[in-house]
Amino acid sequence: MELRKNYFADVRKDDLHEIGQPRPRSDSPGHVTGKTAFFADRTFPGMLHLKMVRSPHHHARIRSIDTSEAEKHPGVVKILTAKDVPHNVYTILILIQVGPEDETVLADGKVRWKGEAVVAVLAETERAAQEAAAKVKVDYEVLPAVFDMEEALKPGAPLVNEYHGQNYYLYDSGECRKVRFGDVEAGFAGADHVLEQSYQSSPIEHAPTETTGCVVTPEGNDRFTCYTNTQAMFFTLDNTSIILQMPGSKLHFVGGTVGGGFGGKVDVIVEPIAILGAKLTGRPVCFIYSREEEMQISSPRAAEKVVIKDGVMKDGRIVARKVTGYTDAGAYSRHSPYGAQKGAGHYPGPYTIPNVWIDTYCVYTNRTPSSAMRGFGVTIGDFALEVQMDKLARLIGMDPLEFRFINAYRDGDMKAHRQPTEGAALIECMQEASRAANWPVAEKYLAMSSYVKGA
Amino acid sequence: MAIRRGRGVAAINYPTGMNLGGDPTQALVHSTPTGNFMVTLSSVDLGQGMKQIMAQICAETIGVPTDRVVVDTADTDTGPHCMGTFASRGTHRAGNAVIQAAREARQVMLEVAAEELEVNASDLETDGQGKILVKGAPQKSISIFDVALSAHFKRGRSISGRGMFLIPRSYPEKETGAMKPSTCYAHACTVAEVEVDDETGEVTVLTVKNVFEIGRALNPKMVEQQLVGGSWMGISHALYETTEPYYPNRDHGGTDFNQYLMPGPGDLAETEIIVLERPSADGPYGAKGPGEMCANPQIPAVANAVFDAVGVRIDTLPITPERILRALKAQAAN
Amino acid sequence: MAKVPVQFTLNGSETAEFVDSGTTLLHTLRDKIGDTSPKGGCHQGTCGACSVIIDGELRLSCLTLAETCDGAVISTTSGLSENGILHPLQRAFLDTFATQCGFCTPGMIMAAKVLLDHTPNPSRDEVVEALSGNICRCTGYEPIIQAVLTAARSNSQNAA
Amino acid sequence: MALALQTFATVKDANAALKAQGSRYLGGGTLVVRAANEGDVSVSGLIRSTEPSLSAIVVAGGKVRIGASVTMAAIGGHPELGMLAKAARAVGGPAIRNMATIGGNLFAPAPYGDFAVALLALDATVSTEESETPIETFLANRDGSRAIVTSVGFTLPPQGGFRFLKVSRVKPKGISVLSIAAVLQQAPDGTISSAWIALGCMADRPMRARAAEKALLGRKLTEDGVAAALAAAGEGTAPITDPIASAWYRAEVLPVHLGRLLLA
Repeated sequence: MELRKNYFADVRKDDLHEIGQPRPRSDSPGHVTGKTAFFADRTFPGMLHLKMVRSPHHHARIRSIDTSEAEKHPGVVKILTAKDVPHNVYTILILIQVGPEDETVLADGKVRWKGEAVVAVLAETERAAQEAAAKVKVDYEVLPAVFDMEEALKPGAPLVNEYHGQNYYLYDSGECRKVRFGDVEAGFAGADHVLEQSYQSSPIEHAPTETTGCVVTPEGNDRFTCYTNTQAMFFTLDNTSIILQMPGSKLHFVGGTVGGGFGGKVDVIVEPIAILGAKLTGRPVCFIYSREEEMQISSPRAAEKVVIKDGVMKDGRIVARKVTGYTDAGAYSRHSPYGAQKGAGHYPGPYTIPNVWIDTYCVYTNRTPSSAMRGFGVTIGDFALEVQMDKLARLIGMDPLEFRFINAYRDGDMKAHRQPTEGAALIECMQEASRAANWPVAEKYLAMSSYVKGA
Repeated sequence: MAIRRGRGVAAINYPTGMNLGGDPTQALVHSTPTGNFMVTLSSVDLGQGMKQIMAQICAETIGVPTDRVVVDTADTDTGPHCMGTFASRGTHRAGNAVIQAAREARQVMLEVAAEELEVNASDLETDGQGKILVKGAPQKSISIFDVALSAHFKRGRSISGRGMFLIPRSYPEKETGAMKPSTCYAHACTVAEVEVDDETGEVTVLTVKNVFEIGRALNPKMVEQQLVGGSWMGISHALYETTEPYYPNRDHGGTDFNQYLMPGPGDLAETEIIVLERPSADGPYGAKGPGEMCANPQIPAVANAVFDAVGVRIDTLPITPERILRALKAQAAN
Repeated sequence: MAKVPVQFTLNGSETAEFVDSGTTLLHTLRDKIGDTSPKGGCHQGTCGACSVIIDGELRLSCLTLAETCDGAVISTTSGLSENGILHPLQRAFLDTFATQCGFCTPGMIMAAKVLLDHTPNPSRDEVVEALSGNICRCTGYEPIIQAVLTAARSNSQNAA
Repeated sequence: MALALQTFATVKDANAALKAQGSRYLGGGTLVVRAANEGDVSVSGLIRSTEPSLSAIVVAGGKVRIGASVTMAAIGGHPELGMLAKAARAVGGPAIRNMATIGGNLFAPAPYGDFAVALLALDATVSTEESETPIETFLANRDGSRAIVTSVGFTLPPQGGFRFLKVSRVKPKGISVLSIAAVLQQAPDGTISSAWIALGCMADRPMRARAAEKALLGRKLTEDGVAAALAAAGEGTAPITDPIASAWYRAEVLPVHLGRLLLA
């Protein structure tokens, strides 16, 4: 790695003692000796293992659940169903007033995706829990399912989630988050070329080497200590408090050493049910996702569809950009309404465009609920935007890097969401890339600066 | 058979912190009797190095070496609230909270030192090595060790501070979408060079040259860790990763590390990382959050390079050999 | 449930345990003996985080039954440093900043150790091959490859 | 039922114990222990045998016999089996190769079982206590096979006569897009006098590419010479679709990779 101190030297103080120094990491000695304590490195006598019975169907009504055989299985201590969960319907962002509550901790009457948690089995050993889980009988009436976002948005599509009432998240702005800036249709009308293209992704897994999980132990004083690899301690504690209708003062979360997160451990999935198990049995409980659960049950990065329509002039100026983004939330909200909204704030990318129209939708389908992942709301959008930029440059016969210089945002430029640009540095990154990659651009672009227009 | 070469570029920006703000983090700092400093948080270290960076930020602010600072984090019985580690917010939000707490603690430390040295606190400075000196008269000094002892056992003072950082929440205007998503943005430009086998659709990423602007590299080696790993993940997203390879069909999802594809140690692109620093107005020592941003620009850069190599556009991620081969066959048919 | 006696040498110490028949070595090491340096990342044999060295060979403790290790000599990362002095591999992982979350690190070090035990001056390709059964999600592998090459160099310098 | 392991000194006793319901033979553990870890509750008893012959490699008079418990690492490192090293090293990473056995590989479902592809091209025979079966027949019936495999035997092909290719998305260790093994004999004029070609991932288990074999006979290993074989390579295949690749992709690239293997 190379630090290029010549850029922005005028606005930076480099005479610090500790900041800017490559100090050794304080956690590394623990890592290389195997001494670092991850949550699963704690074990307690009498600890129970929790295994989940999951839906084999994408969408189904639950006619009945029979746990009688499983309860008799040797080693089984407790079996939990929806009725055991004090506040079974929840949504994690309710803490910041993003509702409605739309997801069940354990399925109640219905499953909405293949893999949804239905019954929790607590047993003396992992093996006993697996065997008992296989004995739980759930009678399902299979319902039509919808997997494609466009299909889901059509009238008459199967309704994925009754708590929403339609297959999209309803923002205060309506069916989508909107940004309106300038007159996009006038921009297209005046453009030399108009190009509309569609981009698509599929779900992506965080794939941390350590799977999601927690170990809970009752402290004997009506408090519960939960060793967890959550990415957000109080977020998890507070949601657990709501789900279990238990004062937060009864909960003690210990974590902060996590075997990779990447956004995959921001959901609140394992802790509430494990703590409930510990409460109802009085015994320590561990609930650790198997690798298969981590891959297919834990929330992935949402699949997205992005449609971009641009008006561009022969001289390289983009004069209008319309973006329609669709985020595939799967069956429940989790962080997807937030992610879709983040997209609305991110488009049209780091470019100054006078006419912009953005609609971002959060769509429900019968698949694994998606949620946070490194850059979500932006990552797939950037793929779409930057491939589109390449296409536009080639359309007008311009070098793709020079084309970006022409449109790059600079300090003071008004963004589509009506914030003036501050602290821009796109131009300097491109100048340095031009040099590093030996990708020559005209001298005038190398003379540009993010500081002031025209400089 | 032909191996065809191409290159592509992408430029991006990325907001630091939770979208639209409203995501607080708090920190507490106190000294021990012998002048070590404890930072208490509930922020989570996912492996990115939160604990180490908070120690360096605290040390810089107090004016002591980093090894005099211990970070105690992620215990809800002791640590004050943090919204969590996500949205490239950890360093920015928690760092600001630590600075505020450390400044308050430093002020008490200087006041105690001032009493001991019989000068005004405003006339004192730290040398960064564990001493407090009188400005302009460095022979007149006291160690932080002695100051802490004095505070605890003689003066009855608590060398401690509270820190809180909150960017007020922005509510988007319904019709226009006027809003403030973030207070600062990191930037990047990546050039990727690929080879495409036009008979199999297989892509080899030869080189990626990444330029990242991240505000301030608080610990350059740790920045490098994150940027190198992120660049790998970006390439991985571009060419390999999906839990549903036949999306929107739900079948054939991978359930292990053999089926869930990511580049192996034999697939690595020659990776160059260049870092620029334009300090952000509200970042801790100017830092922005590069953790997510660093995995983004490789995706379109690789996509554009594939087009440059073989003349087909793959607008669906991941850009698998199958998608390329289908596109090449369609191209040949036309 | 039948308990089975198992005896092996773990990091130089004679170790004896009664385990449930069918218990994996990983569970035995972690939950019975308390050596949590091998990590359970998949229990499938696909991540390498549980790697240990059995009789000089790299093995996956998640797929190895404890009772098949009777009489074996087993090494784990927790036993690598001697008298508080880090092994050259551990030192190199620190110096080259090759750890991030640290979950894969003990397994990586085991895989690297077997390589260096047999091939003190490996080529880059040999390092890549040696690490190929171990997943890392944070680093992009390059720092880990560099750490192993650095350790090999420091070994050969010490030997010279 | 908890999982229990029973160890027997002889294959005979192990075979008898295997008759119990829910019991499975434990080789290297990479298939069976994984299944148990993943919650396959149909496995309740594990049986293994420590009979020394299971771990023996015997090479004599151009004939090879490899005990079923021999690991991929042992084959890969054996001085007289150098030509097979590439196929043995195609299986898993180093730790897996120290565990995975040749016997287990015969049962590994596609996309696993790369070494079995090599054995099929070598026209191996698979032995149990009771019988000796041509590998092709063995593979066809493997789902119902209960008797412990004791060894695999084959004739060493002439120097340079064995070719192997595994195509993976992930390097150096990834599971197969497809694998190809070929044992070719050439007449003095360079024409192919005998061809055995086996394919992995082109069905749910290793299969012969008979049409391609036939099309190679009497032809030379030139671009023109192999063209007919490549055109026929897909005949009779039913490639798997999995997270790695679709059946369509596997079918499309099979002739490409077969061509590269033959012309290499």
